[in-house]
Amino acid sequence: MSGKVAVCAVAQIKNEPDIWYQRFQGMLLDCFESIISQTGVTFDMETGIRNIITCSDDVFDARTISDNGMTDAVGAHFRGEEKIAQDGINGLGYAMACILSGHDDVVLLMGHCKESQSESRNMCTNLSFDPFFCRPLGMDFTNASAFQARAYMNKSGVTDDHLAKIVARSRQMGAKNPFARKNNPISEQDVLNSPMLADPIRQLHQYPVTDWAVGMLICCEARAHEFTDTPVFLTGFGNCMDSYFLGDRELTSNFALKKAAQRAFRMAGISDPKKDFDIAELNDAIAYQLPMWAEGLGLADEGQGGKWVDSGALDAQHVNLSGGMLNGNPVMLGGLARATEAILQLQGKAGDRQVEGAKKAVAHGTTGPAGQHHSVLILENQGV
Amino acid sequence: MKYKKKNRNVGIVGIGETKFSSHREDVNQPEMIHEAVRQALDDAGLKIDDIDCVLHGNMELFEMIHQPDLWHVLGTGAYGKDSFRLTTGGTTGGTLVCAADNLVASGMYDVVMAIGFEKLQEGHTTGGITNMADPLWARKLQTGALTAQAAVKLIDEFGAERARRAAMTYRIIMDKHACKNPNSHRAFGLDWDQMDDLIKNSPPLIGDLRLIHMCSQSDGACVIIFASEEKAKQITQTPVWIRDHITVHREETLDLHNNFYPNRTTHRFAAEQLYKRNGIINPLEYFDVFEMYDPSAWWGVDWLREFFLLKDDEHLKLVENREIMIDGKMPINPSGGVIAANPIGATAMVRTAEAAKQIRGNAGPHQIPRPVNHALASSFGGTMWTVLTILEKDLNWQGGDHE
Amino acid sequence: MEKNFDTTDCYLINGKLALPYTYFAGRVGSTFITTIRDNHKIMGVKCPTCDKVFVPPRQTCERCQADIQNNWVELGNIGKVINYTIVRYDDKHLPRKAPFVLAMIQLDGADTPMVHILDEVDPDAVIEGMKVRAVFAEKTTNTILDIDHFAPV
Amino acid sequence: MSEFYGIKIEDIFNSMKDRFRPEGAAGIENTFGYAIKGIGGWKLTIAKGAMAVDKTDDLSGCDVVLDTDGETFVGLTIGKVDAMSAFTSRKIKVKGAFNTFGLTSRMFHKYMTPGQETRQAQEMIALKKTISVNQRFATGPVFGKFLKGLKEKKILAVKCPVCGRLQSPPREACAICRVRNTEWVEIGPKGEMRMLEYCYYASPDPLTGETRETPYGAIGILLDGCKDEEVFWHLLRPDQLGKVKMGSVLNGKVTHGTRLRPVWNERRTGTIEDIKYFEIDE
Repeated sequence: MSGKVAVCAVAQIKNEPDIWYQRFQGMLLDCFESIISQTGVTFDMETGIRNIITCSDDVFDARTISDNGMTDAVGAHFRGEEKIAQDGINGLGYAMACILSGHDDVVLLMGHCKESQSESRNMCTNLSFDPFFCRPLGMDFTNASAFQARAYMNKSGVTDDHLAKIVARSRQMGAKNPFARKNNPISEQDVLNSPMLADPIRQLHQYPVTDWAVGMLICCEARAHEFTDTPVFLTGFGNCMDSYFLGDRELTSNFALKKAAQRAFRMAGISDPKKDFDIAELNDAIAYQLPMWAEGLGLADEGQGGKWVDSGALDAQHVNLSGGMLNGNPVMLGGLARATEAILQLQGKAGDRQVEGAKKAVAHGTTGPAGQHHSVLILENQGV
Repeated sequence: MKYKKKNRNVGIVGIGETKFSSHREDVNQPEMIHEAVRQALDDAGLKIDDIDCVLHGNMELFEMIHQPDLWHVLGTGAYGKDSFRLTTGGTTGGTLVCAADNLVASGMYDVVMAIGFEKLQEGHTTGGITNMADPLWARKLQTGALTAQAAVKLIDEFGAERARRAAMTYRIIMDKHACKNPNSHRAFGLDWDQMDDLIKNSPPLIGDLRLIHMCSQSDGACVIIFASEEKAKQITQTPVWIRDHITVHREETLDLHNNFYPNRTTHRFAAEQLYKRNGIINPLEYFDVFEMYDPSAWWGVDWLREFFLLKDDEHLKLVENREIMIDGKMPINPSGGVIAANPIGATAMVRTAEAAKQIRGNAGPHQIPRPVNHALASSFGGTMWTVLTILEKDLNWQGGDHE
Repeated sequence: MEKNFDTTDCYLINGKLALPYTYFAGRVGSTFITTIRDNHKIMGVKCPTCDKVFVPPRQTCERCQADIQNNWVELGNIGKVINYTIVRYDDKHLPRKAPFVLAMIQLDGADTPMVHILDEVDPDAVIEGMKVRAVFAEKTTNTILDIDHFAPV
Repeated sequence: MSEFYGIKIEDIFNSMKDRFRPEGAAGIENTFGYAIKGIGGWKLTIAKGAMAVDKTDDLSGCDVVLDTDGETFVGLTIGKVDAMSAFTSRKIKVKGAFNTFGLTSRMFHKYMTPGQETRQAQEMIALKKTISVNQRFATGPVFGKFLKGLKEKKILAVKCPVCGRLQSPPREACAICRVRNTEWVEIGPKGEMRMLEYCYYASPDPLTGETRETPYGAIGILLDGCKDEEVFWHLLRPDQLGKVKMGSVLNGKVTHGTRLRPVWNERRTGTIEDIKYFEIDE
């Protein structure tokens, strides 16, 4: 592999519960214009953007080939466009490949999601199950996660109190983030009082409906200076697929996450995840997942998720300072949103939530029920 | 900047294709995929453990499986591996080839398996395609990918008689090729004496586009395994090298016939750019075979001019003189092409797979009867999106704009 | 919303994503379902390499890629609950009105638990380890719901 | 007696009564003729959910007649011969609407030879589902302004601030120039015919799942005030399908198409349905 891959700019709109007043094209165009004005990048066939990676989901967009609808809003007319149809963080992994292969110098990545458009997220995720064995039972990502939550909480000493703490903290952190979804502040007691949704998951344990769009300019190291003074380098990536049937999996083993992390860490030369990262952004769509994924990434010790929450590690390790996903989660872009926050931190542009001198970050995303597919991305703001 | 040389070379080392068919009640989706996976692994002499990364692509609304790679892991072999899912409509299979090339060339993965698939019998294909249109307007007007505009254009330019005969000549040639390919979904055994009858009597779909002109709706999967140069040479005696690829999309205009930029098509633009940066001056001379994503006979005829950068009626003459036949000067789709089999998410990958088999020399009954060293494969999707891929037998190319 | 965004011309149009589908269970899935439907027997498949009996069945072992489609093993109609959740929300894709119980049930003779509905029990009285039996449906849907639900033994 | 694949032609027709599925014949009122070369003719009448089959060589009154040989007919019945292949290779000929014959497949259970049950292939389970998820599609300010215009019988287009091209329905950005569209102009509402998709085959309506009547004409209209490729996509009045002429610009030569005008719906709600269709402007 030669050289490195740099993120030169990010542009996002604010996470909102219902962007009823924009088509997704309008949401993307705002980000697109911002990227162009931040960087001055062109679409010249020799020096500019020749390839655009988009991230979206056909079912949530209710549209076959939903990238067809965004070509003009992302500048892809008479240029290449390739759509990643899984968590958008994999778009960054793929962007690394486009650049490291030598095929592209400059790549634009654009993602959007509009969960508010569809009547029910669970109806959509029910469609990701097979038609004969799982769909008829009403399986969806919510009730599938509930099995994992129960098993994991038993294993790692995570209690309802821990989850309340995690959710309340997320809302506090989110309130400091100008791009985060605006929510009413809630206390730990509010979370404990919140009705059960799918035991042991309470309503407030799950992310609220969120609409969002983002754009990023990514280029080879040699040309980063043309577009930014604060490049952030993508130095490690790995992802991994687990079994389909929940019963075939060891639900609490973090099998896929551990493998994904192993590969990303090896690529970036990470030896001690507890010490090496200044920022950790985890894909916590449901509260129990934060300590569970932390174990998988090696931020917490195996089976010690409860103690890890008690120990104050969330603050000490700078985990989800953005508010994470419990404060608002753009569906299918959760990991890309985590990476966005990590980039802002490493650029020193994270405002009130800035960690001084942050150098290395890990961003994480999942796709599928109960974390069937995990992706891990390592970001750094200095040379390796 | 000029195009950089690839970080490292990438070769095709294994190919698997299911038989294409209108109905596969005997297998579910992952089982059908697995047939092609198994074939590709056997073809390469690899075990699933040798694969580093699995790519998956199809159209979700065609079977209405949300994020289908999750369920399909039962057949893809992606368990415990890195995996990506990419979809770009009809070009999906071509995009998967580009992505596999990028992923291997980048050094991130040594061996990548790409899977294109569709089980169109399980859904309503035309309805599924119509759902690509804007929900506020064109979804009410569009009828899948059916359009007669290529026919209108050819008839306008060359007159009805010549245009209709050219399209049917093209169609009969494709059927003759399909009859040689054991994987074909549709092979009718058409012959030249049926020309007039078919022109007149095949049921019409839209305008001059008749059922006989249009591609089928098929079930099937295609799998290609890609490896880095070093690995490829260890795995097989006959790796086929991916020289370069280009993707050109275009805007979502609400009318498919409007395909100008303002003065050239995506197909021509893609071809011009790709040939220029690879120093290919005369594509008709250079390539030994072209596997084209030809959704209908009309488009097939029309697009020959664009992909080979021809003028006037040069493309018509290629067809009329039957030079596009398997033993002709420029064989087009010895596999029978898309009219013979169209499992949409796999279709574009089949073009690359078939072109690669021609270079390896083991395409089977539809092997071109002379050496094949340079091949071109195209993909089509969306609103006139194009992916073009150049395949080579030897690692000896040079020239062009590469640094 | 941005304060200065002019929404005068913005509105919502109700629509649908609505399309017809025909899914095929395939040879393996059909054998599994018709055996439940016609014989009230639940079958798994065994992978000799991994030494595991899987249910629902599959043609190839996901782990080692062995062809296991003919390695049918008859399982018991009785098993134990190893995990469960109480679904307390209503939605169109759900087979029952809330609250109802979804459980992971390990059938006698199987190495992997299978998700199904647990009924004839107060949801709050469900515990892990509970013995349950299959209750077969009177009317077939040709899906996993040909087992209507599981009930405590 | 003529046998093919071990099956008598007569058995296929004689067993029709037992294989009949009234639920599959609901709403169908047709007579089907079968002319089997060298063997004879049969006439199948379907009406009010009931059927009758008669052996007769007079098939003149049938809505549709299938003309084929015995081997092909039996092959089709038992699935050994593909209908489209047979049609294309002229082994079957159809007088009348070809697609009507497709209806017969759902009106009858599959033909089985006696004793076939024992050798019968395994039952393959199929599951039919219409999947339907409600959506709220946003218009955004750009599409919204255009749709509101329709309520007032106005057709609006956006104009690219760089290249000046008009787009209607409007887009947020000009894809060619990669800039936001900000200017508006009113176009039409009359114009000339530029493109006709004469559709014999329709896809299901995405809202209802129902298939619209064919043939219909999806048309591109060059509305007054527009040029070149700036056409507007809508429908043609169905009874005028054969009466319109397309205009074109080919190598600089302009041919004018039929003049068309919109027919507005009385009740307009700001959707594509506000225009019923376009008709000839006389």
